Amino acid sequence: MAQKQKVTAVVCSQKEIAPDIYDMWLETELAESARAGAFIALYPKDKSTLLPRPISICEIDREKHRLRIVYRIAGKGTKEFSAYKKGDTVEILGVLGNGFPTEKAEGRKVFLMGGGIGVPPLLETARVLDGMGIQADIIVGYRDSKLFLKEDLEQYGKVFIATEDGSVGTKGNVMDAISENDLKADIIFACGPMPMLRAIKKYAEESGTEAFISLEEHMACGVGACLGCVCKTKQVDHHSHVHNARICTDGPVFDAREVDI
Amino acid sequence: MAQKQKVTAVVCSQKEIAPDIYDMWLETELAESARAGAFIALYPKDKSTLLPRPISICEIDREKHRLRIVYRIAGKGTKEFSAYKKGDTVEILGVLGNGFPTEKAEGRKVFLMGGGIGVPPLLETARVLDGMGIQADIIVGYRDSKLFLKEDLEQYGKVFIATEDGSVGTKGNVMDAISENDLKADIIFACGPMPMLRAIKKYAEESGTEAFISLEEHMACGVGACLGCVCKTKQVDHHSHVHNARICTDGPVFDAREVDI
Amino acid sequence: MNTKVSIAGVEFKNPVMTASGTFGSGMEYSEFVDLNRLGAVVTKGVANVPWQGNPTPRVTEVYGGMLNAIGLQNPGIDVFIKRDIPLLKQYDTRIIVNVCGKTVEDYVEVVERLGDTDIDMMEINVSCPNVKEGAIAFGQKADCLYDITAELKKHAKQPIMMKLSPNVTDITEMAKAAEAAGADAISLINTLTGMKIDIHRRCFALANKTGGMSGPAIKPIAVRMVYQCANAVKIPIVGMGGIATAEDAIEFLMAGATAVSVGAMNFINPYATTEIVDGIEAYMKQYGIEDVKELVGAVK
Amino acid sequence: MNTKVSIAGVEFKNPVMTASGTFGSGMEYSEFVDLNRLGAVVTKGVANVPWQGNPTPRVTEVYGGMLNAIGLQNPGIDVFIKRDIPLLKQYDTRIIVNVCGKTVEDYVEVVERLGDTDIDMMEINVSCPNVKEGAIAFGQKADCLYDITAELKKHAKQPIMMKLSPNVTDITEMAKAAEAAGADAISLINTLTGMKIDIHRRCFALANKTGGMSGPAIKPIAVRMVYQCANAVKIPIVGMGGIATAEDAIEFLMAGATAVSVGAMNFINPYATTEIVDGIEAYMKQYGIEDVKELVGAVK
Ligand SMILES: Cc1cc2nc3c(=O)[nH]c(=O)nc-3n(C[C@H](O)[C@H](O)[C@H](O)COP(=O)(O)OP(=O)(O)OC[C@H]3O[C@@H](n4cnc5c(N)ncnc54)[C@H](O)[C@@H]3O)c2cc1C
Ligand SMILES: Cc1cc2nc3c(=O)[nH]c(=O)nc-3n(C[C@H](O)[C@H](O)[C@H](O)COP(=O)(O)OP(=O)(O)OC[C@H]3O[C@@H](n4cnc5c(N)ncnc54)[C@H](O)[C@@H]3O)c2cc1C
Ligand SMILES: Cc1cc2nc3c(=O)[nH]c(=O)nc-3n(C[C@H](O)[C@H](O)[C@H](O)COP(=O)(O)O)c2cc1C
Ligand SMILES: Cc1cc2nc3c(=O)[nH]c(=O)nc-3n(C[C@H](O)[C@H](O)[C@H](O)COP(=O)(O)O)c2cc1C
Ligand code: FES
Ligand code: FES
Repeated sequence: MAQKQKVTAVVCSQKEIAPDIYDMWLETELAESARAGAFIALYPKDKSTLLPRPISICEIDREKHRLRIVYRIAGKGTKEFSAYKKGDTVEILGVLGNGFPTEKAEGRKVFLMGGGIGVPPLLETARVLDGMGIQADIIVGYRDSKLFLKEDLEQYGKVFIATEDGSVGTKGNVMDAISENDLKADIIFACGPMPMLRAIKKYAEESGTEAFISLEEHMACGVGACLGCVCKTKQVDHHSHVHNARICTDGPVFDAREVDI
Repeated sequence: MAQKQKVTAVVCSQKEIAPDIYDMWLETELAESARAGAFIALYPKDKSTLLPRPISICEIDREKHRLRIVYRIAGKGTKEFSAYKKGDTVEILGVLGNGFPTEKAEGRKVFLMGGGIGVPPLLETARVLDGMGIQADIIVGYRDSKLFLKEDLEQYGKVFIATEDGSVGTKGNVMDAISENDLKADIIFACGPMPMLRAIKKYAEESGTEAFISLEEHMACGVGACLGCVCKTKQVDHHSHVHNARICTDGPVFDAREVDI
Repeated sequence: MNTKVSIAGVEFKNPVMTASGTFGSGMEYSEFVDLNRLGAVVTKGVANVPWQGNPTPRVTEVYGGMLNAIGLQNPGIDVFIKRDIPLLKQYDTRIIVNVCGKTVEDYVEVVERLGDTDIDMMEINVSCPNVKEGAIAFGQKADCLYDITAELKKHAKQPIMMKLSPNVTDITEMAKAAEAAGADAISLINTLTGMKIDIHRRCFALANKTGGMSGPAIKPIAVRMVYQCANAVKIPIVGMGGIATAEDAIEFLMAGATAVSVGAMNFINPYATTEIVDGIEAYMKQYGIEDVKELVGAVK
Repeated sequence: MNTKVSIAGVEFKNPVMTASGTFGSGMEYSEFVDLNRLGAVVTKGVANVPWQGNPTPRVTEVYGGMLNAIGLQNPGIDVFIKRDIPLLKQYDTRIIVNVCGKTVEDYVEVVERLGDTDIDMMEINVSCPNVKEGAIAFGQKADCLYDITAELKKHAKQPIMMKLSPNVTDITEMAKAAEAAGADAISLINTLTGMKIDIHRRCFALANKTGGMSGPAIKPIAVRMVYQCANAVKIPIVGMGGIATAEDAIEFLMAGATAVSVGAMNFINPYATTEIVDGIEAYMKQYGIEDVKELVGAVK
């Protein structure tokens, strides 16, 4: 893993791809060491908001030294980012976190499962798997018909949609989409809201499927120093020996069996 | 006096006219009620710096609804302002303070005296006096040969320069320039550093000249509410009855005889 | 929609007040906001005689806020009654007079003089960190606070609200002492004592060396203290400290304040008070809240 | 130019340290800064046994700073001695171990265990606002602070520095109690207790309800307390609270601190510590200051 750095990135492009969902390409040397399922943290310029905002890596263009992020306006920081224009700069910290263990997918049937703003990291993951010759079943859930990243994902696998309001695909959540389409897999990579991750963990345990889930928690340092972002683990964690792994460094991706969520 | 307002002004132009001295024209409806010797207060955008920065009105263009300010980079706020470009906006509070009582100059011989960053408010004052048919003697002091506003002032009166290093005009301060040029006046309008104002107060008292001096103090509200910006007065002040007038509302211009500086 | 709140039998049209010392006598900001729209105007502290205050610089900026060491400059109760009260009485808003003093007798004198005037409430400043005698001394020891509160209650015709200092180990001890002594309400927080040094000039930024810190930077401490007090006493609380927006004001209400005061933010946005009144109403509409009192202490 | 300072006989190559709990065990930031350039690394608090810490969310942002309620999660002294000290010993910097506990016996146990290790100093955390027992209780009462300090001095082989809480009425009482009991130094400030409420979700931002506030917003309070303590005791002071730049660090030195610690700012600028080392040198050069000790207490 390359050294973590705080660097200045340049905005290459930005557009709103669904209501309040923004799609931004950044030019940064961090593209070099970026990996699927890892994240960067962006620093707002507004001096009242000091902490970096963790955002998953959605796509990597190593040749052009670019990273893509897709994020929802959730508060002051993301609101500020959404106003950035091509040529603006932003301070970022990265590359942070472990990423999805795509090597474990080798020769296996894969589910990529995402819900809402958990969908973005699946894109780079799907692209990596595609490069390994694996077309995953990509099961993604949205609130309504305001989908995003669907076409992008379709390049790398079969996409199944679930919407809460039933306006597109299966009415319900990603689990409903799996049963409706009678899908099966050996390994799952997932990112999304906690209820979805809990359902996946349960499904994985019951069906004996391996599952790697990406967790979220409020962060301060992003580098494992503050112990702000822990999640409960089955085994004692290697840092504090108290069943509390740090999502920013030991995660964000965990083997579903290893975490208590 | 028109009502005070907080409004959004638009930067029309900005240039550096001497090292760290900036000259900015702002388009704002406050130009309407602006007056020579009064000031506005600019709010930095940087959220770590909340208080408005008081800056004197240097020139008024009522037709175009514009105000000119000339300021020195002194810290975070002025540093931020200096980076503004044409078309940028800035929140300003105004019009604040009384201004120079130019009506008292009617038919009299006038000194306009300024030192360093106290020079700017003299320009609009000189222009007003010129409009009244009075060509003032304008005595201005600078640290060195990096003069500013000299040509502007020359439009409205005879300009005498003093520089601390003697590189231009009289070597020394404005008082030295007065004696060197053997100048006399009935009334003085002055703005500048405290030692200069003290010297002018003394000179005015000894020579029986009327003098109006513009004072400076750290401000919070700018509108007379916080009592942060007081100066000692001979008479009890009308607000607190304790010989403490508020520079932001009772001033910044005071009859030199009335204040203890 | 009901935005009215009541404290010690006094009804306010909404829970938004001005913080003492940041709104002058009210007139200074009447150029910016319609005072009729405020729950109350809380005046600058007034003593029995005129006070000179501290030397300048009296104010300085800090990250996300400011320090002040005004030192309670004020014209004294005579001028105040003659000039400031009649001006404020022209408006349809409640008047809360902030009272300061050096000795208990000073406070009593002001409280008695105010008894004959048509004001709605008194806020007793026992928490100003910027004067040597009186003020904060009464506010940092529970027994002193008890004694002065009990004494003032004997003389006060209007309800009294004790204004607490945050510069204490346990704010609930102070709140309880005030309540036990008969205070009708408490308000908090006054400023936190702070200091700034100019490393280039090698001097203190304030002539007084220390000053009281206010502004958005202090809000988390204020919310915490309001919450603690709301859980310690039954008398109503007026919360303040760094309120800049309606969201901030609602945070204080949810922590347990019945009303809030807006202080340093007036300097930064002179329209802050009425914008907050509007913002609270907008929030109530958004969430279908009928009565603002439902918000008070809503988060336990 | 001399940037060395010494505290209780321990010499530091410069006065810039890391604040406990914000720099992990040091290794986390070794990817960003050269630890050899720091005056000292102050570690996260360590107890006699592993501590679980508080539930999440443990951190949240506030204006100009943050609140944390980590609750002193730590691996306990065994792992710490076996793993963390050897890692830090690879660097040419001083090691100060922050010690926490629930009872005096807990503290004593850690202090004794550390006695046999090659660390330079211990910082005793009697001021963490985020744990129910121990910690802050010892730091808010002068007599408790005296007792624990005196007890630890009996067992400590290395110098001990008592870390004071700002959540007190009079910080000088605490400083004096620590000094009287034999503390070799004091450090301050720990975090200020704060609270944040999410008005849309109607809940506390932190699972623990309250958290400790740190970051630039608290600096004026910290500078004031350092100044007060420097005028109250003779033992050296390590100052901290909101230090973001070399200017901030120098402000603390001028207020009377012999050294400074950089805390939350590491999260915001992971290069902050070494930038501050450079900035202090640049300031000394600019003003022709030969010895950094000239800055200590330079403003009275
Ligand atoms: C590993 C990781 C990856 C993420 N990836 C994405 C992504 O790809 N796209 C996306 O839209 N969002 C993502 N998030 C969530 C994103 O970090 C938050 O929405 C964002 O921090 C909100 O910041 P704000 O200033 O807009 O909101 P505010 O509410 O103003 O933020 C206040 C503070 O809370 C923190 N915070 C608020 N919400 C969250 C949250 N859900 N998770 C962590 N911290 C939070 C902020 O970072 C900040 O410190 C990710 C979170 C984590 C932990
Ligand atoms: C009535 C009046 C008129 C002025 N006119 C001009 C002018 O025309 N041109 C000009 O260059 N300067 C003028 N000044 C000074 C100007 O206000 C300060 O230089 C400016 O506020 C510095 O802000 P800063 O953020 O750059 O500095 P910082 O040091 O970062 O400011 C920190 C705080 O201190 C206050 N402050 C710092 N210096 C001064 C000062 N000298 N006077 C008042 N407050 C100060 C700031 O307003 C701010 O609140 C005037 C001041 C007053 C009171
Ligand atoms: C300039 C200034 C003057 C103040 N004067 C008084 C006063 O006279 N009496 C008083 O009780 N509080 C006074 N305060 C404290 C405020 O009323 C309020 O408690 C404090 O500023 C916190 O609120 P804020 O952060 O909204 O400003 C003053 C505050 C400021 C900033
Ligand atoms: C996330 C976090 C964890 C902390 N943990 C500890 C700790 O374990 N022991 C301790 O004495 N102080 C701890 N502190 C307090 C800091 O050491 C420091 O005193 C405080 O944060 C003020 O400095 P700052 O504003 O520079 O952060 C912690 C602070 C933070 C932000
Ligand atoms: S955010 Fe600091 S340890 Fe994870
Ligand atoms: S700045 Fe507030 S009274 Fe003048």
